Amino acid sequence: MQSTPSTDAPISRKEMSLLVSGFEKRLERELPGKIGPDLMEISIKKEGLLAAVVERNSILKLCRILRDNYGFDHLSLVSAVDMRSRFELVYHITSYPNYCMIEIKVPVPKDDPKVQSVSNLWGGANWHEREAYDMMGIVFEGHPDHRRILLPQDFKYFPLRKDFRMEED
Amino acid sequence: MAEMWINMGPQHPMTHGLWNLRVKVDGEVIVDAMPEIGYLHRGMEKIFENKTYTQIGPITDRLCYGSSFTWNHLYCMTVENLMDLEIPERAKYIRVAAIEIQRIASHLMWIAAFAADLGLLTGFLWAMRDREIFIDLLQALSGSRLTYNYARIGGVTADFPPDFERDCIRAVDYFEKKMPEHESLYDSSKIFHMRTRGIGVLSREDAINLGVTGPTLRASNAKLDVRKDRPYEVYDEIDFEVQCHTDCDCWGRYRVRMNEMRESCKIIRQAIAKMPKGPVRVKTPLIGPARDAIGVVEDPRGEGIMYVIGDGTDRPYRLKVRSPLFVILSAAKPMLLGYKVADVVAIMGSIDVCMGETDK
Amino acid sequence: MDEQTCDKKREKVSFTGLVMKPIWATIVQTARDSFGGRPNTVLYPRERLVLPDRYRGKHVLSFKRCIGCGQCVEICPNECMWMKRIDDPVLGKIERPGVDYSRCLFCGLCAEICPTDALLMTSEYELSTSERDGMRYEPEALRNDEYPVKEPKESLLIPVLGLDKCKGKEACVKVCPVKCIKMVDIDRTGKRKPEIDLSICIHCGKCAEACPEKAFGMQPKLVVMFERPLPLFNLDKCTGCGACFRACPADVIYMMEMPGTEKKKADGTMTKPKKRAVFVLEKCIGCGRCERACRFETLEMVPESQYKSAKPSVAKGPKKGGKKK
Amino acid sequence: MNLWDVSYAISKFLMDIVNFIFSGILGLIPDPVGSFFEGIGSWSVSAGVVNFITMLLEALIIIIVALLNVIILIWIERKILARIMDSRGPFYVGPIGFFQNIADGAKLFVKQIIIPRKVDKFGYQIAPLIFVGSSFLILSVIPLSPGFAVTDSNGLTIPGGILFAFAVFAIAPFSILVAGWSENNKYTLIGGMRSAAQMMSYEIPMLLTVASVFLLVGSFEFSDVVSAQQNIWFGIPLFLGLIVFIACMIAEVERIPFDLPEAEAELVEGWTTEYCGMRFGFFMFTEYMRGYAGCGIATLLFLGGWLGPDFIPDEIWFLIKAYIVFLVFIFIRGALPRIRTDQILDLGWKRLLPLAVLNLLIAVAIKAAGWI
Repeated sequence: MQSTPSTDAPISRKEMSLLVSGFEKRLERELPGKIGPDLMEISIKKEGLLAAVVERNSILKLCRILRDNYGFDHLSLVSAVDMRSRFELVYHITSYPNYCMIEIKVPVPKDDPKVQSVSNLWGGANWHEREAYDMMGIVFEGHPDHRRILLPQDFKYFPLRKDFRMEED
Repeated sequence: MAEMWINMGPQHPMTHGLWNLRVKVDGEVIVDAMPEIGYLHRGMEKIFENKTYTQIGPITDRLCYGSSFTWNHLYCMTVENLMDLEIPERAKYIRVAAIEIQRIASHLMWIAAFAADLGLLTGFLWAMRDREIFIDLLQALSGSRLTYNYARIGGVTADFPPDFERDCIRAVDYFEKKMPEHESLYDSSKIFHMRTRGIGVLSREDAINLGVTGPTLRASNAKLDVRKDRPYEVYDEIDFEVQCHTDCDCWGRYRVRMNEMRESCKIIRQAIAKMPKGPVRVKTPLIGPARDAIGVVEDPRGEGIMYVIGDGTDRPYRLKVRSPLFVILSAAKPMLLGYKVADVVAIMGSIDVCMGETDK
Repeated sequence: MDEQTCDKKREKVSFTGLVMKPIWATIVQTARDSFGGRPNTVLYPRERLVLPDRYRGKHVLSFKRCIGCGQCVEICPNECMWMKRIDDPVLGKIERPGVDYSRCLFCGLCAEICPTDALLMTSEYELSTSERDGMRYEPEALRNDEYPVKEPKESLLIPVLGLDKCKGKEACVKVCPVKCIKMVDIDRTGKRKPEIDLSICIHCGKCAEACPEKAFGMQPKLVVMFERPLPLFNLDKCTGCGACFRACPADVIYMMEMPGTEKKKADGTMTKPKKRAVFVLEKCIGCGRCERACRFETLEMVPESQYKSAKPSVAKGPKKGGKKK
Repeated sequence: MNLWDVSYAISKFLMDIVNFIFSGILGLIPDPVGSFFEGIGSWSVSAGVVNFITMLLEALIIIIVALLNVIILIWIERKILARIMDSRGPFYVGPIGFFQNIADGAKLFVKQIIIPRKVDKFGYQIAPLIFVGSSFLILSVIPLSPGFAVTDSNGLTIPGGILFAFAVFAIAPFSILVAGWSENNKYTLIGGMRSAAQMMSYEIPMLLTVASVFLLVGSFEFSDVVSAQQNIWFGIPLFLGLIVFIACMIAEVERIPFDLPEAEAELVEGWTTEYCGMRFGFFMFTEYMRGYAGCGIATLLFLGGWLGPDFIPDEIWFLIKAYIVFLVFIFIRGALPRIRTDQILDLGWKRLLPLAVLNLLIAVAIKAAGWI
């Protein structure tokens, strides 16, 4: 367990970077053992940014471990990408105590775009996942309020898919 | 009176921009709230996929009318990360100065809107008057009053105009002198205290779990600031304090923003003093490589993120925008429950709503 | 900690703070406005704000400086500009851009990319009209040849080769102090031309002095901070039609005869030799008009940074960059 | 020289003309009935008719003066508020923007009058009438000076004028509730409810402070109250009462910081949301009229009314004092944000009511000690 940053004891930039690099290495070392073969790839992209690829069945498990054991307490961003042959969900999760961000890519097949929702772990994921559904049509199982968010509820298409063409004028 | 749903918005004075807050009231007490957005959706992310990297620049300005330069800068920074472009040192300092000027302007617009929400039109006009000074600075710098389009991939458009440093310092001096005058309208007004103290409480744990960022998070007793934690540009060379407040309510948000403006003044002074001479721009590359990159900044409203995926052409394959308000608005319900209808304006005003970035 | 104590102090409101302190602040402001100065308002139709030089308002176009390259039209994010063909009594048949202000973003990219500082932005901002068509400004309406350039782009004097005069005597190569000039063969013409590496060039102008034919002239070239694509030429496909030569706004392209390509006509006379296009890329502004003019897919626009390593593709795939899909 | 005399002279003159027309000119026409026209002529100059016309004229004059005052007050408010906010206020219409209000009124007049389909038409149409009518009635008892007051032929004002004024003041919440209810809109409903709750809770401390004045004077007449202040204005011994009264009056006339019923940030335009055109204009105008009436009452009760050195006429003294009270209203509006509903009731019941009682006790003590 990581300690939460106390508001009155500022950490100097140098100490912080030491802390960060150690934390990243630890994460890279420990995570594959905890998740198993579903964690297809993990690497340090740069200081304070890890990249991982995980099977969609294990995303909830990975997220739970990250949140509970490693202090990843802030889900920054969930972006859905249409990679033409498949969808890809990219989670950016920040750890406030460790000044670290992890980028988790989850491939999702196009014919069955379903992923487990993480909005029970982080309340902030709620609208991100709704937006991913709205724009890309990825269904999140276990989402508390699974509706469209930006577009009208009766909209038929998923506009950020690559096969949705913009109207030429 | 039985419980009833009230639509606050999309056409309502409480909503800064177009959105709908449906609140269920029992008498005047809110028992349920349902924010609905999307009225201003312009399909920005789809537009980004169909424009070249250079053309996207001016469009990112339109993400937020309150702090357009931050978004423009965030976009340029993200694409520079993508292209591995090292920008000149002077450009970084200029960007920091401009971001902080923009932050003051944005916070001033917030205090203006907040005051107008609470029925204090004087505060609105005073804040707008002083905002004008910073807008003028940015106008002299970039040539436009609202959508600056000043950052470019590879630096900034142009160097400081003549005498700009002097004008900057003068504006900051003037503003620091005016700050107590602004505060006398709010700090020493009992009614303002009554309207903001203990209203819209969001605990530290809730705020972090709900993904709330920026001044709203810092008012919830969390000393977290991207500028300090994960410094970008040259923020690691600048000495400033992260402002936080222990009250977790509207009052805390107000105090955090006021103190942040003071810190911004400090940062502007330092950036101008430390600024080296040199070029301000390198050539903007035409194509981006086929990989992904992320840029994180501290927007005046929270943590702004852009995530870009290139595919080796001159257009991004995907450009995802994380707008802080999008997430903060999703936390509206926990903030609102149990308070009165009249508190809706105070609570929603205190998080600095900007629909442009929320609906994208 | 200082701010913290300040905040603590602020949190206590005294009895006078109930109404008196804010009211006192407003009274001070009123007195200051009424006796010590004037209100902050600008009485708009009577007074105007002073606008900075960089203000991005309505465009102004110098017909003389404009070369009609159309890069402004291409870079416009909102597609609000178009090129119009004009028959000018002095300048002849030219193409100049017009702006539709009902779509314009006033982002200033068009003025920034202009390679000759011909398109500028003025501080005129009163553009409202009662009709929708009134927002469409034809190039003639934007024309102002006398408008001064307030913040001219940085310009470099570069040696520009007039290929028609060059006889390949290599005087320039010998005289160059940084050895940035080297002679390259022009395929199938039997001639050579000097090529300048502008990244090394120190703009000394010695080559221009040394050239016996006065083929080199030192000409200013504005530095545009956007990387532009350069045309990559595939000689195998070139038919020598000269479309690119006519399309080029910057006089980069020369048509040269290729000896040995003459054919015998039926009546026994020899045809003229086939021509090919030759590019003097120092002057090139990367507008891509040659590529669009070419009907034989001879040209491919390649970004400057990749130009040296790029090879003309034999079977062209989907075009990359430069042109809209 | 007083209002009655002037009006009487005018009405007498008018009725003489009528008499001349009927008896003098039409009387020449041969008349089968007898002296029919002459009868009408002589009836028109009879005391009853002339008195009746005189009263109408009095009302007209009072209203015209009040309207002029209100226009000036609005203009002052806009100018001063603009100065508080570091801007100019109305500027282009008339000399330093003086006719801006008239231009705004003209604009409201020519607007289309829309009645939403789902409103309760009777309530929707009757509410402005009640609101405007009751507010104009207040003016009938407010004297600008001993001469400039509505009197009957004997020079007597309405008995119990102060009571009448407050009674009429209290009609408005009813009309606001009717308006808010009949507009069939959630915002207006909440606005109407708030207005009713607020006005009811503020009536009590206000009337208690007024009671302290009654206690000192022993009369319900404005003229008696003012003449009792010859030596000292009641605002000085009863300073607490003056503060409470002004706070309550701001709440009664629904100005910032107590303008909850029309809190534009949360309730759009409160109980006037669905009104448009001149109906809305009347509401707005009447708000200011009530403000003027409130200032007048405060002046009469606590600031010595028209009393003042002789070099300025009594009426002008009254107006100067009323304007100064209004200036206080303006600065309070410029400096304070809006209070919340529960807080306003809290303030009324828990703060102002005890203060008003305390003020009453002070008045009792003063009376018992015989200082006044």
